[in-house]
Amino acid sequence: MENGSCNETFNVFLALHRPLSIHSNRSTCLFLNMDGVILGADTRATEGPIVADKNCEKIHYMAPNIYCCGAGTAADTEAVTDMVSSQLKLHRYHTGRESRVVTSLTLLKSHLFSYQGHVSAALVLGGVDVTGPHLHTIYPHGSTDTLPYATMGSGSLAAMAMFESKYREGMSKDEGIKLVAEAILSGVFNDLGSGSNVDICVITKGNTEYLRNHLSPNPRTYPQKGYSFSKKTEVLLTKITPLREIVQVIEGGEAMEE
Amino acid sequence: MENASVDVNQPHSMGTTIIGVTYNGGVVLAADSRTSTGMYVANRASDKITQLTDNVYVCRSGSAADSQIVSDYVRYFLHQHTIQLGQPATVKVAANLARLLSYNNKDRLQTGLIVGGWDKYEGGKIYGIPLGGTVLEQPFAIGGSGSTYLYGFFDQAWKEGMTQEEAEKLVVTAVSLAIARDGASGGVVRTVTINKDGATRKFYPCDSLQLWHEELEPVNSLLDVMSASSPVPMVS
Amino acid sequence: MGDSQYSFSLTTFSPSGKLVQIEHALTAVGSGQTSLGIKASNGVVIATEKKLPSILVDEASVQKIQTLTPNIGVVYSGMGPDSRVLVRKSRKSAEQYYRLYKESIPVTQLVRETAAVMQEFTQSGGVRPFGVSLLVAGFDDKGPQLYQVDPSGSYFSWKASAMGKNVSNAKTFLEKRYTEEMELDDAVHTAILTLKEGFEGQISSKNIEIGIIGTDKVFRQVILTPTEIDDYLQEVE
Amino acid sequence: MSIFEYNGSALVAMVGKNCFAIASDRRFGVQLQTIATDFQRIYKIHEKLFIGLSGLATDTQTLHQRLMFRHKLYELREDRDMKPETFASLVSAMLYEKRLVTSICSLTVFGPYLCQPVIAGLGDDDKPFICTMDSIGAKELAKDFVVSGTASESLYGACEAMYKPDMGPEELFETISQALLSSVDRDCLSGWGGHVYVVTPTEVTERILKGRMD
Repeated sequence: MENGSCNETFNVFLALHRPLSIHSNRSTCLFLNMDGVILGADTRATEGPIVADKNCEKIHYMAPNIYCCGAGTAADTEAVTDMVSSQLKLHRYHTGRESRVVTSLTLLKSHLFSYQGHVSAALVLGGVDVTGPHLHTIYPHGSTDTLPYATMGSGSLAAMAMFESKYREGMSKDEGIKLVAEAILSGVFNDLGSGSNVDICVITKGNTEYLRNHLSPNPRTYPQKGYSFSKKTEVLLTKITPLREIVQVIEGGEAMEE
Repeated sequence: MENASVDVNQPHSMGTTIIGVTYNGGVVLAADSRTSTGMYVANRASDKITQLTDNVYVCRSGSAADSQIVSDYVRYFLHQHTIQLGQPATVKVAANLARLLSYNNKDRLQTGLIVGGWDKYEGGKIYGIPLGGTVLEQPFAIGGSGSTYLYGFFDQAWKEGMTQEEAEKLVVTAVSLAIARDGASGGVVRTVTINKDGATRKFYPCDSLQLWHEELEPVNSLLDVMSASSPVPMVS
Repeated sequence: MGDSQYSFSLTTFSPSGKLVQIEHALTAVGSGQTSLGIKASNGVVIATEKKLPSILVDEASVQKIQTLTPNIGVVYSGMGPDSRVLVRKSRKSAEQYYRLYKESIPVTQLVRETAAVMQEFTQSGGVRPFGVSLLVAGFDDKGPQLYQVDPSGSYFSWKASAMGKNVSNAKTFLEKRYTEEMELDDAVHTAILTLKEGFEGQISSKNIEIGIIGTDKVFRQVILTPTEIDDYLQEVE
Repeated sequence: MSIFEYNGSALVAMVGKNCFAIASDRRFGVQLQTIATDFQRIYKIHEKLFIGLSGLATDTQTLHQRLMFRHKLYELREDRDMKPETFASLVSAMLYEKRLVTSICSLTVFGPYLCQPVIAGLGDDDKPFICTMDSIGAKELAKDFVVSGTASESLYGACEAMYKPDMGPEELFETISQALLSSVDRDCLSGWGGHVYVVTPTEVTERILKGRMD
C-alpha cells in the first residue's frame, strides 16, 4: 500500500500517521452442527515492513456472546470495537436482554460509513444470539456481507483458499477449529503480513471459549546465556533516588486532637 | 502490493449485472452474485436483490456500502409510510424515495438501483434509478457493468405481454450471458418474481446455467479441465 | 442552559437562606417507599420495599434495584422516573470512565459523578431537583462501600442507612442491630428485619427487592428466590 | 523526510525481574543540525511510572504537559497514583482523539500528535509493565522490550539479540545501555550520549551515559 499504488496525498497521510497496520488473516466460521461460530486470527502487527508486535490480540470482545476480528489500522479496529462494545453494554442494561449480532453489525457499519472509509477497520463479526449463529464481514467503507465462512486482511486470500477447498456444511466443533486454524496457518506461512501464533474463539449457544495462542508454530526463543559485554558502559553521572517506603501508620498512643 | 488487484482497501463494490422486467401480471428482478474489491472476489454468493417491503424489491449496483445504506433508509421510510397509510406502499413511492436519496446525495453516492414490485393500483412496475438520481419508469431496466452486453439482446428478446415463465427464462438467460462476457459479474443467478400473489425468490446455481460461446463446463476439480473434450481448454 | 426562555433557575434562595425546592425534593423522598442499605464486613446489601399501586400491576415489570456497573448497584427512594434518569446518566459516565482508563470506575468516583449531576439540577436554569435519594452499594479495591446521595447533591459514606417513609424507625432499628463484624448473610437478615419494621401488610418475596455484592465483586439484583426470602422471614417469626 | 524524523530520537524500555529500565538518547536536532545534547525525552509521571516520547519535539512537549495535567487531576480526584496500564489507556485515548478530527474534515485541522510514546512502570505487586503505541494510540504490549524513534529499526535488532528474561537491575542496565548505544551509532539523527532510568521497587537509578559525540 505504501509503495506507490495509491496517490500522493494518500501516501503522505500514511507517512504522517504511521499506523500500526494490522494486516492479517482473520477468518472464520462454520455454522456448526451444534450451532456456533468460530473466529480465528494470527497475532502479528506490522508497521510498514517492521514486525511491531509478535503476539497481539486481534479478536476483540464485543459482548459475552459476540466477538470481532479486526484487520486494517490497529488503532481504528481497537477504537471502533471498544466503542461499539460499550454501546452494546449500555443497551443490554436498558433492555435486560442478550445483545444481538445484527445490532453490533448496524452500529459498526453506520460508524464506518459515516467516516467514508477513513476509519480503516476491516472486520469479521461473529456471534450467537437468540436468532442463532451469525457471521458477517464489514468493510472500511461500511458495506457488509453475510456468509457461511469469511476472511479479511492481507492473509485473507490464503485463508480463503483453505475454506474454499475444505469447508463443508454442518462441521463439528473440532473439525471447525481445525479448519480455521489451518486457514490462519496458511496465512501465517504464506502471507508476509501475517505471522506468529493462532488465536481462536469458539462461540456456541450460551458458551464462549477464547483460545488465546491455540497454536504457537513460531515460539519465541531467547539466548540462554546472553551477551557478556567486554567493555562496560561509561557512566558520566549516577543519581539514585530511594523510593518512599509505604509506611503503615498504626494508630495508637496519643490520639490526634481535633 | 504492486498489484492493485487484490488491494482489500479498495472500496467494496459490485461490478454487477442487474435486471428488472415486467410481464403480464407482474415483474421479475434478477442479479448475479459477485462482489469484488479490485480483482478479488470478496463474495461469490452475495444477494444484490434486497427486500424493501412485502411487494417491493430493489436490485443494487455500484458501491456496496452506498447501495446498502440507501436501501436501508428506503426500507425504513417505507415501513413508516406503510404504518401511517395503513396499507402497502406503492412501487412508485418506493422508487421516489430511492430517487430522493440518490438525488440529494448525488455527489456522495456511487450507486445505481432498479426498483421493482407490484401494487394494486398500477400492477407490476419497474423503475430504473441510475447514478445522478433520475427515475425512469421502464418496461424493462438493466444496470451494472454487465448491462452493456445486454442492450442489444433486450431490444431483440424482450416482448410486450410475456408470461411469467417467459420473463423468468429471459432474465436468467440475460444474466448468464452477461456473466459469460463481463469479468465483474459472476457466480449464480438470483431472481425474485413479484405479482398479485406476492413475491417468490429463486436461485439458479452456476451449473444450471446455459453455456455460451466457448464457455467451459463447470468442474469440481481443476484436473477435470485437462480431460475435458470440447471446447479445447488450452491450446499450447 | 444558555438563551432558553427558561434560563433562570427554579431553585432559588428564600430570604432565610434555604433552598425550598430542595427541601420539597427531600419531602418527596421522605414520602417515598422505604429503602435501606447495610455495609457488612465482606459485602453490602441494599433492600427496598416494592409496594405497587394495585394488585393488577405485574410485579415482575417493576425493578427498583438496578445495576450500574458489574460491581456497583443502586436503589432509590422517591420518584421512580427521576431515578431512571440518574441511572442512565450514571451508567453512561461509568462506561465513559471505562473507555478512557480500561479500568472499572471506583465506587467513590461514580458516586461523585452522580452527585454532580444531582447538584447541577439544583443550580441550572429550567430544571427542578431530582425527587430521589440514592443508596449506592459497591465493592472495589477499597472494599465494600455504601453511599447515600441526596437531591442537593450531597453524599456520605454509611455503615448502614435508610431512607423513605420509614426512615426514622428503620435507622433506629439499624443503629440497634448494626455491628462492625456483621457478615453479608447477617446483613441480609437484618435488612429484611428492618424492612419488616413498620411494613404495612404481609412482607413477601413479591413486595420487597434485595441486591447484594460480596467479595466476588459482582452485584446481583434480587438474588433471593421467593422461597429463600420466605425462609428468612420464617427465621424472623 | 518524514516529520517523525525532524528532530531525531531513540527510545527503548526493557523488563527485568521485578524491575524495568527505560532509556533514551540525548540529542535534539533540527534535521541534520544538532541543537542540543542534553535533551530530556523521558518524563517521570510518578515515582514508578515513566513515559518516553519520541517524534516531533514540539508535540512531545505539548503531549507531556497535557499528560501531566491529566495525571495530576486524576491524583487529586482519586487520591492515588495511576497504574501503568491505566495510564497507557489514557495516553492511547488522548492520541486517538486527534485521529478522528483530522480524518473527517477536508480542511487542515490540527492532526495527531506526531510522536510515538513508550510507557514503562511498576504496577501493583511491583509487576513491571512496558508498552508503546503509534501516533494514533494503537497500544502494543510486550513482555520483553519496546522501542521507538528514528533508531527503532536498529534497536529492534540489538534488543532481539541482547535481551534475555529475568535480568537483575545491574545486568538490565548494562544490556539496555549497550543496546541503546550500539543502535544510535547507526542512526545519524539520534545519539550524543544516553539517559537511562532503572526502576526497582525500592529505588530509581538515573544514569547519564557517555556516547559518541559525532
